[in-house]
Amino acid sequence: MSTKAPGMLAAAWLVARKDLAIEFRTKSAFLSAMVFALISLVIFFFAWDPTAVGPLELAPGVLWVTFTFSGLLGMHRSFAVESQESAMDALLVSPVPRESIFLGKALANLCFVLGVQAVALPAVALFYNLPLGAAFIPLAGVMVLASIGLVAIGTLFAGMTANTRMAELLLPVLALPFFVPIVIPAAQATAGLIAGRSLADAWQWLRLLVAFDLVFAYACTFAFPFTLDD
Amino acid sequence: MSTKAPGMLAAAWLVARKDLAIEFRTKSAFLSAMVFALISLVIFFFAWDPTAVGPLELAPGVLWVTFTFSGLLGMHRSFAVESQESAMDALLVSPVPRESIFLGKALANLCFVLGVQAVALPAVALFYNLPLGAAFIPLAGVMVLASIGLVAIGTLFAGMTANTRMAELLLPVLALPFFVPIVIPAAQATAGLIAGRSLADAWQWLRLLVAFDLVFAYACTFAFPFTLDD
Amino acid sequence: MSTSAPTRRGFDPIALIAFAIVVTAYVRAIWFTPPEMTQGYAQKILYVHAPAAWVAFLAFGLTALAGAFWLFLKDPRLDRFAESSAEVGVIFTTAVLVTGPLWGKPVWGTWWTWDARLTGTLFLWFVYLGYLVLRSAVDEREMRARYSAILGILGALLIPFIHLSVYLFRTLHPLPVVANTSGIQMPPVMIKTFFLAFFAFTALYIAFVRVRMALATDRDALDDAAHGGAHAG
Amino acid sequence: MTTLVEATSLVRTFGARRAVDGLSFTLGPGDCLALFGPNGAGKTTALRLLAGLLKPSSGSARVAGAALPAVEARTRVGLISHRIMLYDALTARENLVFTARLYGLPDPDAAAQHALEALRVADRAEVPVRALSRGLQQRVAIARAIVHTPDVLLADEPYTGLDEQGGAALTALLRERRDAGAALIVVTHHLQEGLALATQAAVMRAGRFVRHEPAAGIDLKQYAAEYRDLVA
Amino acid sequence: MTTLVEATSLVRTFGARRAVDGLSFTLGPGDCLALFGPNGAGKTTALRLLAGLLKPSSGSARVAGAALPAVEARTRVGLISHRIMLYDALTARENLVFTARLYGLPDPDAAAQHALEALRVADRAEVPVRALSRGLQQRVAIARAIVHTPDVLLADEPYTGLDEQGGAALTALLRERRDAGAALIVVTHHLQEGLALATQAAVMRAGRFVRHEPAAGIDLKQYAAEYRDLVA
Ligand code: HEM
Ligand SMILES: Nc1ncnc2c1ncn2[C@@H]1O[C@H](COP(=O)(O)OP(=O)(O)OP(=O)(O)O)[C@@H](O)[C@H]1O
Ligand SMILES: Nc1ncnc2c1ncn2[C@@H]1O[C@H](COP(=O)(O)OP(=O)(O)OP(=O)(O)O)[C@@H](O)[C@H]1O
Ligand SMILES: [Mg+2]
Ligand SMILES: [Mg+2]
Repeated sequence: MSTKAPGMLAAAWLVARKDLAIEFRTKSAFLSAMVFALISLVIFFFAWDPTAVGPLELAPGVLWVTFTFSGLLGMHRSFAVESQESAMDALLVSPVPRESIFLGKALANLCFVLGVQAVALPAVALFYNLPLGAAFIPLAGVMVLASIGLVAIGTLFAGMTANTRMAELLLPVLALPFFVPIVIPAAQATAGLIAGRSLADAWQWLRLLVAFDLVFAYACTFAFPFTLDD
Repeated sequence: MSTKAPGMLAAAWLVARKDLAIEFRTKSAFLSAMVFALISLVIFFFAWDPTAVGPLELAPGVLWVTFTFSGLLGMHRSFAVESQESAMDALLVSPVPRESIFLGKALANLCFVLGVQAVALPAVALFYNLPLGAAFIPLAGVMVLASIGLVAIGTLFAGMTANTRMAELLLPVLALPFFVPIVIPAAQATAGLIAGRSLADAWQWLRLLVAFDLVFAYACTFAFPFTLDD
Repeated sequence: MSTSAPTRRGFDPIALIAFAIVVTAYVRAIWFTPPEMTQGYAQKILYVHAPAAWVAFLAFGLTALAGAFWLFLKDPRLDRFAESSAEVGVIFTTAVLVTGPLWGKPVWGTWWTWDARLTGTLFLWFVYLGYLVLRSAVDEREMRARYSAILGILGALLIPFIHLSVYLFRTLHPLPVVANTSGIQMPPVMIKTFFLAFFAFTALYIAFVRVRMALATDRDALDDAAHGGAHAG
Repeated sequence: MTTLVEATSLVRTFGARRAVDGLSFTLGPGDCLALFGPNGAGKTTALRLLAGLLKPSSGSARVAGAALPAVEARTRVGLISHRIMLYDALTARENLVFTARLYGLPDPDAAAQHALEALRVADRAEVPVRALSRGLQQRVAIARAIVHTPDVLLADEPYTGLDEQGGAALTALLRERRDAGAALIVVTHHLQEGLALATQAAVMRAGRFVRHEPAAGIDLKQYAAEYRDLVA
Repeated sequence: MTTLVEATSLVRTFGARRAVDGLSFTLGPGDCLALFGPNGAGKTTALRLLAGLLKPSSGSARVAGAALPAVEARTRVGLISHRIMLYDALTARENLVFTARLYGLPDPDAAAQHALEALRVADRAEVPVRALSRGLQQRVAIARAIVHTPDVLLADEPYTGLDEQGGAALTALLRERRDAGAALIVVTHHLQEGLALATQAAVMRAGRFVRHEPAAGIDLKQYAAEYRDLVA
């Protein structure tokens, strides 16, 4: 049959849509990610002594640690779903470019991570009595920038570890060191913003995030096909 | 053939040994659990602003949140390993009592959690410049007590969620609320101990932990068979 | 495949030479180089600490390079080199991380401080521990080589970012306890000893990697023979 | 004891679908039931009920005189299922020794070795199961199911993936078990394969036996023709 | 184009084990190769090499004129493997529509429906794949592999778990593909099943073809006897 295989971005979109469809098949997958994030926040809240540490100091750290761990969960899932009945093989024999698989998965993961953040941020503001107000838009920018880096790295390593016996453990071990240069600037920028400091103040951190995103989004997209060819 | 099925504890021991054997098949599973814990500690550190929050205030929370998350990973794994080729079915058709499966898994998980803690505690002491010294033995006691509760709850829910599509996400959602009454006393007792307060001071928290352990170790062991029969 | 039957054991000549240089360097460091004025004998740790750090960087750099070449040449020797170099690098980094605090306690009064360089070293150690864990988690030889090549390369990309972010982190909020690490002015005797120690450690690195590679070669060959390749790829 | 397997009005529903819909039959020592039926007929569900892996929605299953999932019953049942039920990180031998220990066999190593030899995989026993080909994995799965020489053996399409040698080893093993007084149920889509061993034959459709008779008088050709009409 | 499948000294090692050890053959339009061989012979590995899922250790595989894993080659290959390669949380139809989209078919829904009907699972198409019985899952897996009407179809024990109706549907489908000018490789342990369709027959052992010939003149009985000797 004379068919035309979809292009790189079209195929990526297909993969992302399929991943999200599976995610939302049980409407509760996303729900549980959010609940996970919320409960983590609560655990954090109670694990510290609020008389010793003020909420304003605690909040940025709590936010970013929560985002990091819930993000890891989501990314692990995104390849776990493929390997169960070797569905990944079906993607690999199809005419879809390898990069599309990566981009599609990364896109779905980005939606996932941003979705969780969209819920967790107001929750933190509520629990910790943060005055978000004006900081909201720049904060959203920080979250998007950081999420791109997190997702690029996380998706690549999730793909790599999916075929190993210890995926759940190995993924954080490999990915967390790479998350540090994301989490530090993100948490610092967040702290500055909620403390009401100026945007210019956050800028040096954001620059680092942007640089990281550029380098690793490319590097991971190019590296992904190498992880596959068996 | 006239065989005698092993007793409840003998069978539990068999299951635990098998789980640990799989875990250590590549000697690296445990290593990665430790590395995971170490990196989490450091990530926490960098997510906070250390000029605003002193290490002595940070340490107990960091410790217990790290234990909680790394423990969850280990417990998720312990049933994920069964469900891949339906190996759990083989356990269920065998004459092993259901409680033994639970106890065996819980025992293996306890080893895992305590092993991680044994590495993470000195690391926290080093990185956060904590003067452990005399607090060491009572701290170990707190960790064992809290781990029993964490493992009982975690193992039960890991078993329940293993057959669902969203095990990785559902497990934390179910387990974390139950972890709160463990983490709070544990973190409070830890804070007291490293601040050099007396053991008697920690006792009110420890009592809570002991009560929790007793109730939930029994409850989970008895509840486990009910989670199985399909 | 370029593996032969399990080969030579016994002492590697290069290891012997390296060992001799190390001994020379330390004899010189301990007896023939004067102690530093303010720090006293604690400063002798420098002759382990700094060269170990240098060799660790070298080792990780070569690991990344070997990985990059492996992706195109697929020569199993490159992978074995990357593995060996990473392992030796982790050992040397561990030496840095152990000698550093040992030195820091008398000099700074604290075991650890979150200074940019210290933290960077710690994360380097994490990245390459992860590298070794990844290697041990993948059975298939080809897949293992591929995965670790990629991780090695990404790790190399990561280092400047970790350095930058940690550096920025600290310059914004300098910790009062951080001592000045850069201002050690050394007399020429010390510098000569210092360079000898560097040379000694580099030789040691070469010797270690050689031994470790021979081990890897044997392991692959044994694996092939014993398991019919079940653990390999 | 004269009945080893006893199903009484066994029903199992999944939502609205009655996967097993009122099965009743008994098997005694030396009985081998060949169970045929189209895809989705409920054969696998029936076996899982008899193995105690599923609880019946109504009705009851007794094996070796005890109601499932009693330990006495489980000690004496063996199940070969669609899934291999092995730990793929462990070797074939490790899997079998573990199973033998679970059943409390006096000499687990010998039992494992014996089962591996019966299935002709002893020479690949030191390799992680994941590195075996499908047919070899199936052999190990069968070895696991019979390592404790069960009195009741439930085999769900056990010939899947086996080559001629493996199939012959399995047939010999099933025959040996049957002649030693065990009760067998063998699910298969190959009438000939099933009837070769069977003392009874049954056809399942939409959760029920639509035909059940002694195998002795069955003529393969005719049975095949009638089967085709029955399930069409 | 006259060759659709071309293997040239194909070798794939797993460590020291040479799972495929120097395979060379070509298939043209309308060729159907029945591939037999004992467990562990390397049949699955050979198909995975031809599908581009494994890289050869040496030698090369070309499909539809392009070296794997080129996109042009992959567009025209279909693979039925030991695993069902489906998302078990999605329904059969969702799986097929997704696949059809991946191949850029002009009307994914129609293609999915057509494939489902060819395998007779259209009536169970709205159920998550995990809730289907094994045979029904296998049907969906086959439908997935042929939804883009591949020019090269690699089928690894495709009859696994299928009942008579499913088997007949598969045979009809394979025959239709072959007659339409596709090249097929069918791996099976049932000589009769394989030879019914084949234009060529090959026996694999320890990674090589130990016998390879046109299927036309083959007498089943004799072939079976010789096969037994060959692989013993
Ligand atoms: C606590 C853990 C420590 C770690 C992880 C650490 C790490 C490192 C590293 C990575 C280097 C090589 C850097 C380079 O060449 O640019 C280095 C060099 C050096 N370190 Fe440390 N260090 C630690 C503690 C100390 C202490 C306590 C002192 C002494 C006060 C010290 C003094 C030096 C000196 C003098 C050099 C060589 C000079 C140079 O290259 O700048 N270090 N250390
Ligand atoms: N977990 C489940 N959830 C919902 N429906 C199920 C489930 N398991 C089985 N079914 C349905 O029950 C019916 C019987 O399934 P079963 O697996 O017993 O069939 P089978 O006779 O073994 O078929 P096959 O020959 O294909 O293996 C099928 O229609 C199937 O779709
Ligand atoms: N991932 C792997 N790692 C190591 N060895 C493997 C791997 N995959 C296959 N093998 C080995 O390669 C050989 C060929 O396996 P393959 O699956 O190709 O056999 P097959 O002919 O398909 O057998 P079957 O009829 O049992 O399906 C076997 O000995 C198998 O153990
Ligand atoms: Mg079935
Ligand atoms: Mg095969």
